Amino acid sequence: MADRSKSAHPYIPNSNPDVKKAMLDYIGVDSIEAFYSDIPKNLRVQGELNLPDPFLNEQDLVRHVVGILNKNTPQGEMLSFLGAGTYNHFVPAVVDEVINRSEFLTAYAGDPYEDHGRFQALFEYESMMAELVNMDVVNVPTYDGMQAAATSMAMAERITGRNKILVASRINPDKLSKVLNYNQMKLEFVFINEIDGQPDLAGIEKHLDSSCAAIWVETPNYLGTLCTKIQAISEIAKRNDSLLIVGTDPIVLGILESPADQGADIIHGDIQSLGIHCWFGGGHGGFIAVHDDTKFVMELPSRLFGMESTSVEGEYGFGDVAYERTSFALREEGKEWVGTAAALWGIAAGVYLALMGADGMVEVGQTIIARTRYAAKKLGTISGLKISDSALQFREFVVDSTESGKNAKELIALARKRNAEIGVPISEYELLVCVTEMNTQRDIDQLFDLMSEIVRAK
Amino acid sequence: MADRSKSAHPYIPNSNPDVKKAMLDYIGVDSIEAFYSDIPKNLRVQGELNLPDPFLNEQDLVRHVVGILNKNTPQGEMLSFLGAGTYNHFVPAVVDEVINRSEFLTAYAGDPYEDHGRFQALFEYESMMAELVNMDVVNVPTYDGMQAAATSMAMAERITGRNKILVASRINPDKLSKVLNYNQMKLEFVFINEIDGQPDLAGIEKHLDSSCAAIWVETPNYLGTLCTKIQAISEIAKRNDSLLIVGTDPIVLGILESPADQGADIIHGDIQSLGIHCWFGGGHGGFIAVHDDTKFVMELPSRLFGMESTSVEGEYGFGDVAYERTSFALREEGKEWVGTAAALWGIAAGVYLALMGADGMVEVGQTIIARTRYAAKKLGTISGLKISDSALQFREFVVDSTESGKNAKELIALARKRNAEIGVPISEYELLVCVTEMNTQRDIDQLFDLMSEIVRAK
Amino acid sequence: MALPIAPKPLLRRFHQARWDEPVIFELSVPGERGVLVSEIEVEIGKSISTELHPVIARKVAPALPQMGQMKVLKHYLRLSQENLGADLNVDIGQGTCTMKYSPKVNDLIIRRAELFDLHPLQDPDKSQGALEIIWRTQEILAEVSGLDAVSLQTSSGSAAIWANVAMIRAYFQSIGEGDIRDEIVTTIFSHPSNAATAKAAGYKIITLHPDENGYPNIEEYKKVISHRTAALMITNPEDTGIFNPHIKEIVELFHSVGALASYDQANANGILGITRAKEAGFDLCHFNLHKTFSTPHACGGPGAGASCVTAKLEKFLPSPIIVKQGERFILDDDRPSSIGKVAPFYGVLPNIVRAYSWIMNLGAKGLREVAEVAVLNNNYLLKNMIQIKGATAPYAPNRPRVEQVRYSWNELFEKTGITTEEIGLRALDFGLHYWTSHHPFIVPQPLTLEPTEAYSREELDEYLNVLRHIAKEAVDNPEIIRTAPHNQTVHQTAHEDFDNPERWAITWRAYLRKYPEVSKRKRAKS
Amino acid sequence: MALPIAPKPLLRRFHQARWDEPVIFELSVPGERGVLVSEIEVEIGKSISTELHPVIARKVAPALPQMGQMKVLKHYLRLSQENLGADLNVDIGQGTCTMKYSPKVNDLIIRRAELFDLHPLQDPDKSQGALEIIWRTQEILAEVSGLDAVSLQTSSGSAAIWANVAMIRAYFQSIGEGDIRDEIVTTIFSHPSNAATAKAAGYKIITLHPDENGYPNIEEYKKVISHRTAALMITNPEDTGIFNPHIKEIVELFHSVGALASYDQANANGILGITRAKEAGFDLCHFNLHKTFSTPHACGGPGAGASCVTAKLEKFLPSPIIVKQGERFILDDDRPSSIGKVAPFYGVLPNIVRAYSWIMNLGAKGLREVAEVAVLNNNYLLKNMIQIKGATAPYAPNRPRVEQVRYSWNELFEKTGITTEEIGLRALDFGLHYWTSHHPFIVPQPLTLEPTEAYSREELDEYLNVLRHIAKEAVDNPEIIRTAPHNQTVHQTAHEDFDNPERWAITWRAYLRKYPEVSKRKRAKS
Ligand SMILES: Cc1ncc(COP(=O)(O)O)c(C=O)c1O
Ligand SMILES: Cc1ncc(COP(=O)(O)O)c(C=O)c1O
Repeated sequence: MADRSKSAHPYIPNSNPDVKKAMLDYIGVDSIEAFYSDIPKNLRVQGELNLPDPFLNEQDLVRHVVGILNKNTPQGEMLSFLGAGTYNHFVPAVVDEVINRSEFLTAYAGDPYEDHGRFQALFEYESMMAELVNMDVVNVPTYDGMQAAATSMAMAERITGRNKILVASRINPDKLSKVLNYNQMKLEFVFINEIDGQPDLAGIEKHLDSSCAAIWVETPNYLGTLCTKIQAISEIAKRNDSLLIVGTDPIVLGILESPADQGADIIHGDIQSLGIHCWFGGGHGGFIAVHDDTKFVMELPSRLFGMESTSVEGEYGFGDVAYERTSFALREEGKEWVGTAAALWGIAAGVYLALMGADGMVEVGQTIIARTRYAAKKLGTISGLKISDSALQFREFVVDSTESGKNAKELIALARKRNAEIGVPISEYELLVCVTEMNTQRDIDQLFDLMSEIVRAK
Repeated sequence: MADRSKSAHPYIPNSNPDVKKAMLDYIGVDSIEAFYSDIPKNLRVQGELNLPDPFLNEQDLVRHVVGILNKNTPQGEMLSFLGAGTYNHFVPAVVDEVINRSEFLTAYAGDPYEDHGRFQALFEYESMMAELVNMDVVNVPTYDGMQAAATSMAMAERITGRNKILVASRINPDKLSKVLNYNQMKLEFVFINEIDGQPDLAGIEKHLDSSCAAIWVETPNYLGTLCTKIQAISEIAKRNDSLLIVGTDPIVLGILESPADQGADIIHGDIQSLGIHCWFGGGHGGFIAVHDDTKFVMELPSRLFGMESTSVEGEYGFGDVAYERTSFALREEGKEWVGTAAALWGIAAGVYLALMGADGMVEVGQTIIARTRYAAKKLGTISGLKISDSALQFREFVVDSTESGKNAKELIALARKRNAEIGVPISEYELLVCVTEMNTQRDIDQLFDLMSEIVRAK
Repeated sequence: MALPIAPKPLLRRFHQARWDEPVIFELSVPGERGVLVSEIEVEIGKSISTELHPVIARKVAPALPQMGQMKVLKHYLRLSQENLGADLNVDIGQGTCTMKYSPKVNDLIIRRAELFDLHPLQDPDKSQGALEIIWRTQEILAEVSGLDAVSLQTSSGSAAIWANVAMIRAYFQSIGEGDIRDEIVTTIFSHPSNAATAKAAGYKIITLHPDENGYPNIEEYKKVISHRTAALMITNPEDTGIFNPHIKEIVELFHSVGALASYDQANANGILGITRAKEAGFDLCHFNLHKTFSTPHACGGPGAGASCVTAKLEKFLPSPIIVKQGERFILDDDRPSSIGKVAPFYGVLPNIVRAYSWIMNLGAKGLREVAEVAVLNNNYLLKNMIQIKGATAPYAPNRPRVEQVRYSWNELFEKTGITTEEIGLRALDFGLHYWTSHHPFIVPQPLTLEPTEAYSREELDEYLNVLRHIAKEAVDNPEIIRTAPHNQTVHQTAHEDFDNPERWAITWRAYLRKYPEVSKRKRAKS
Repeated sequence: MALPIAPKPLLRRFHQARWDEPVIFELSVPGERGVLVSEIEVEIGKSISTELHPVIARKVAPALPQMGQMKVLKHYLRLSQENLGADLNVDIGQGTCTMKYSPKVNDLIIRRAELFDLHPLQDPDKSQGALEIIWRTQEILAEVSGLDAVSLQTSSGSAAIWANVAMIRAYFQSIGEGDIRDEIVTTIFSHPSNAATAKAAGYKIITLHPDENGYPNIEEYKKVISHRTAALMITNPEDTGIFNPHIKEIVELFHSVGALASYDQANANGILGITRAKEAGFDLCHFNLHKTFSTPHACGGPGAGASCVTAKLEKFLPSPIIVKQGERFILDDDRPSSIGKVAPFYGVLPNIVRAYSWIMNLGAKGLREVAEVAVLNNNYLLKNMIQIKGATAPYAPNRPRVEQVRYSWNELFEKTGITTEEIGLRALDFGLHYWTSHHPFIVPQPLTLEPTEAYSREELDEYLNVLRHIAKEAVDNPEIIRTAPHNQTVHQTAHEDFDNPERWAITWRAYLRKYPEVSKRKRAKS
């Protein structure tokens, strides 16, 4: 009965031959080839692309793709203590509900009228982030925390006209790779080793000079250590008219004083912790916060959504603030560039912060601190492992296995055999262990048992 | 810092003590107890209910419930040929997207104004079902096909004023249980055994008398056999002023002539096949279709959404047709009763039919026929198994294992050890095997191998 | 126009999405496809015919719409925006229906193959998780009702009431009184399904009316009970929100003539952990998981019903029941006295899991908090409502109410001619749903508000402000009410045709048939 | 009012949802909670302090809103209804952005723990499925571009262009020409990100302007290239939809001076399977998976970028790359010439999986069908558009266009004073998005339409009907255009404050700080 070959493809309504014919007739050409007449023959692909056979119907497609994905094992089905850039925090269901709404998921670049919702949601995101950092300006998210860091440095160069950054904290090497490559033509980076996990004030002073655009501190740093010296560094920076740039993770800001209140001029970080799943490392967004100071605001490349009145009293309108900064308006004369970035993750983070509220952000910080400290303390009792003081650790800490005689890779291999991920190797004998609110006491106790066992294993 | 005991519950905003106090003050009472003053002490629960400890936060709750659910193995992870009332058909993603929209999922009983969408979607469902059955009236779905069958019989009693139903097809025993219990005070059921899977016309004639309200035929019947005698039975029924009630599964109607075109007066069935997942048997909805004849329409208990004009030209309005039939309007004087039923599944089935279109419904019928016949043919070659002629089978057929010496339960047990469900036992040596478009040739070939093996197994 | 922005007015300036969508058939274009079907494999195609017996083969394919996938999606998304939904509404105007928050986490939990892709007849060893949750939910609801055994097989409240009636009937048949006991007593403020299901089961219905307290005087019951009485079927608090304090006495009265008593607890929201079927002596009760226990209303189902009974009636429960044996959960189908199947298999699993999750997030304390705050919210509304000129709360003056109140706008109507229906249509202009209560209108110009625990004080105030405003408009500017809705998807809908068999159109095909000028127009266009 | 219903008018009577929602902070009520946090276990609580060092402990909790869960949900659901979304729109007015159908099945496929709950550093043996899909997608895009190697690390088109610039830079550094080659050539109708990323990488930008054919004469290129030229960065077809037939010659010209050529294929929708970077000799190109390959635009990201290079440049690709070794997929990070990380880990996995699924549903034939129908749709629009009085398609008269056209309303503007922005606001009243193209407006009063393959003829006609109507209104009733939008969520928005540092308000706290009267009012209210 049904001739299956004549079906239009479900995604291409006009692929039905009768419709095509009618449209061609209307246009007055014989074939679609006519529209390609500007493409010379020697530029044409010969024959068909060499691609795998497709799964034309949805049922077979699902079976194929899900079949591949099922080769993965999610963290939820193992014991996992992995961090180092992507973190396994809890994502409330409402967050996913909101960002999976067709209206948000598929919108793009509408005006502040038909996309009022997107503008308001992102203005609210900016505003809630601003409360966390205690600064008046936060961007619509850029790609990720790495880009936010890179751009923060570039902003410092433009703001100060200077070309040197003092790197005072230990930085995630991936992030550093990005920042250095990004800024290689304009900035020189000077690394000042930490002392006991804290920036070396004397070292900073030593390298400070009039070419110093900014001092870059991270709290927590790559190893999870919170920085107690921001205020002091800020004073040093100020004396030298350098900026203080602080990288952080917003999930700590329920319990950590904002670096802005300790003198930071630019704060940047990644919002993945705020309601975004791990996605194999593909769920990141970057924030940059500054004070409401034109000198700073005008150097932000990202879009900034602001509030405005409308012709109707009491109606909230929204729109782009200082659009003329951007590459959309000015091409290469704009600030870096702007384009598709990470707006939906920004909405997710906004929903997350609204759900958590002040109390939630305080509590999640406390829970993480408590469990991190508990884990560090327990693991520290295993002979052969050494954990430095965990008083300033947030979510991550380092386990040194030198004394056990087993290096990090060996331990990881042993643990993986037991369906556990115990951490990320950061040197031959050092493991970075990550504990979030997702790791309950029971999980940590299991980690303890497992580590005890594999440290001893022959 | 945060005092976690003072938090309002996330689902109960006014559970915050300060708000409660303010509201009590406003009302002018001391405590919530005051509102219960009508409930005598001897009716009060003493102490707290004895319930399991809750998981107060979402993270722990998810871990708990998902932990239990993960003890299940979905059909997708086994080889499965189960039917007998619930069928594993493909559900296009768009169906789930639509019915999971907050607006549809959480709406209830709004007016045809603010719930215009629900009314239109269900009107469209009725209308698309009507095309399948070629009848002008279809109800907003009732609970399930079992209820639809039961109500069809009750309608026949009310329409004809007679009290006997001739059951001419083999009926799913669960459905039969429901129908008999439902109608026990008003109807007597006379069973006329099928001959070779088809109704016994002579037997029908024999039992026909002036008390006969209706003849009940199913196509496919419980065993998957399509009925070729509907037209003939309809003539018999007509001669006796009895009604012809036909049960069917709408997924066959792309390729099967509608029973209405062969004389059926009432058609009923279950819509689970049309875009609704199996849900462990919890995804059913019932349809009843009749011609646009007051005598019939006024006996339907379900809601019927109809189209209407509005005060604006060209605007489609909707509303309840013949509302005064219902128990909402008339309590016990209404037709049976109406209430929460299966509206969302009706929307799902509507989306499914719109996606499939005419071609899709024809194709899915053909694919099922082809694979059913292929499976029957292959299994028939296994010595020890007998399959009757599959020419009239749709989706299900019976495998008789008598000659193999193994009974149905033994075969099932052996198959389950190999992660396969080979069918539903319907007698000691008979298995009802179900093949849908979800069972590809590869699956069927695997079934063949497995059956060959277990039939031989010691 | 410049910052700052003026304060917002008291009432929300609402407009519902309006897409002016055609009926789906009008979007059809021949040849378009929404989804393709798994193809017959070449090898099968070669050897197997797909032809049906010519007597039954369909000659003309069904005239379903033909549409690209995005067009189908777009059409339904637009329709969805034209649907209010409890998630978007301050849904306190649908009294008796316990509109509350259906937590999204529960929706998320159920959307997994480990639930939606289970077959009811698969190896119980591979569905232990599903069976465990059914069993746990049964246990919990037994405790919440105080009764002994529970079936979750039905998919709605009325169906659960039906199951209860069927058990009552089976019980009397089992003791040889099936033919004698043919009457069931209910009250006019008990939900209509009590009367309607009992009637469908073959009973005569006796309906009692309230006195000034809002419920029938106990003497009325005495007048109607006898050896012919099968059961009392009653809601309490009734639809008025008034709790009948004599309920235990009344139940005992029925027991004294050998009758049973069945308690409609569809809506137990105001009394969770406060009072139960057990304390009042009931033999049966039912719950709606889609009301009290938060599963979403789904445009009118599927819901999920729970039928709870005392040990005496346990053997009549629908089959199978789920029992725990050691650490395993099994399906017990070997129950000769059972009323059999009332619905397919084991009930609406997604809703059972949702309800289970909801309860397990709250626990005993939380359920009680639900009840208390629901009642607090309701009495807060009551206090405000009776101050609105033209609104009253009939019966039991100055008494508190439990979870809802049936109000009357009769005073307003007498003064202005504005009816409760008209008020309802006007409320829509502010984005609020408003329901005029069940027929028959014993309370004149009724409105039943049930705020549940899910709404904040600010939301209750928003609803009250709109009603205050409309009550004022009824005096000052009744025309704006009479021509409402103004800000809705559609405008005032005619309704005469709905009751005229010659003219009604229940399906698109019937519409085209009855109004051939439309088909002609459509043909002319294409 | 009675059946039948009159025909609908030509233009949709649309109104967008309007909820008049407050800003979320205004919904806060002290003590409300949206979600509770996993509690510290009693045993941990006993032994472990949660105090932070006093120097850094936060003293005042952040002033986030406090809201019940349903209130949060409701607020955002309402905002979502106030957002148009490609799923609800005939989204052909956002030229250059390839708005198409993002199939729901792909969204469904990605929403599983086997994808969202993977950690990038977990055992690769336990993420073989993810790695396999990345690898397969790399392979497919290599074939689609004709180039040799692909990285999917970036999350947008511009970021992929950035990666390409960074590789160009690394390449010249590796051959010792890093300091000499400091110029990059682009065209004004190439996407602004080509110029902007190159500038950010330290290059001087030379921008060529078109002649009457819509692209720069090849002689213009000859004038600007030299040993200082690092690369050509060009879109083709450019934003005008005009394909530059001399592209191979131009690329060869750049090669002849030792420069590279990089092809912006963000939008390859009209030429899939027709022509590729390879055939024209490009060294690099990039794709936007969120355009051509259908991943949803997500309100402006995350997208996903693909950077494709020839074998010569492969070693510069971002690290790691995914390679197949036997039957296993491994992460290769040991690549000393690599530009390193441009983004975290391996790219936006959900989008890579979506794009993979989309391609695997179409195959080679399907991709070509996409291109052909996109081009058909575009030329159908073109044929209609140029018949509208006041609209023109500048450049290359009577030539076909590929996937989009940049139109001009300049004639209409000159006659009526109505601008393209004003037309855009009026189009909103009919539920259609309309975008006025990138600054700077080389084409006066521009509008870029790109219909893609996703829209049916009826939908294209709907859009055209609206534009025809507005063009007519511009003459007959310009006031209705100037005061638009009328049927939208909000009304005409002021904009002066957006460019005034003293007055702009980028966050709620800044608003309250700059306009203390608002805070005062709010305090007074509560
Ligand atoms: C008290 C009462 N009983 C029974 C019902 C019927 O429930 P359902 O609509 O699920 O059939 C309702 C619902 O309105 C109710 O409120
Ligand atoms: C041709 C072209 N190149 C580059 C881009 C930039 O892509 P994205 O927005 O992902 O950065 C776009 C998107 O508008 C484009 O159309």
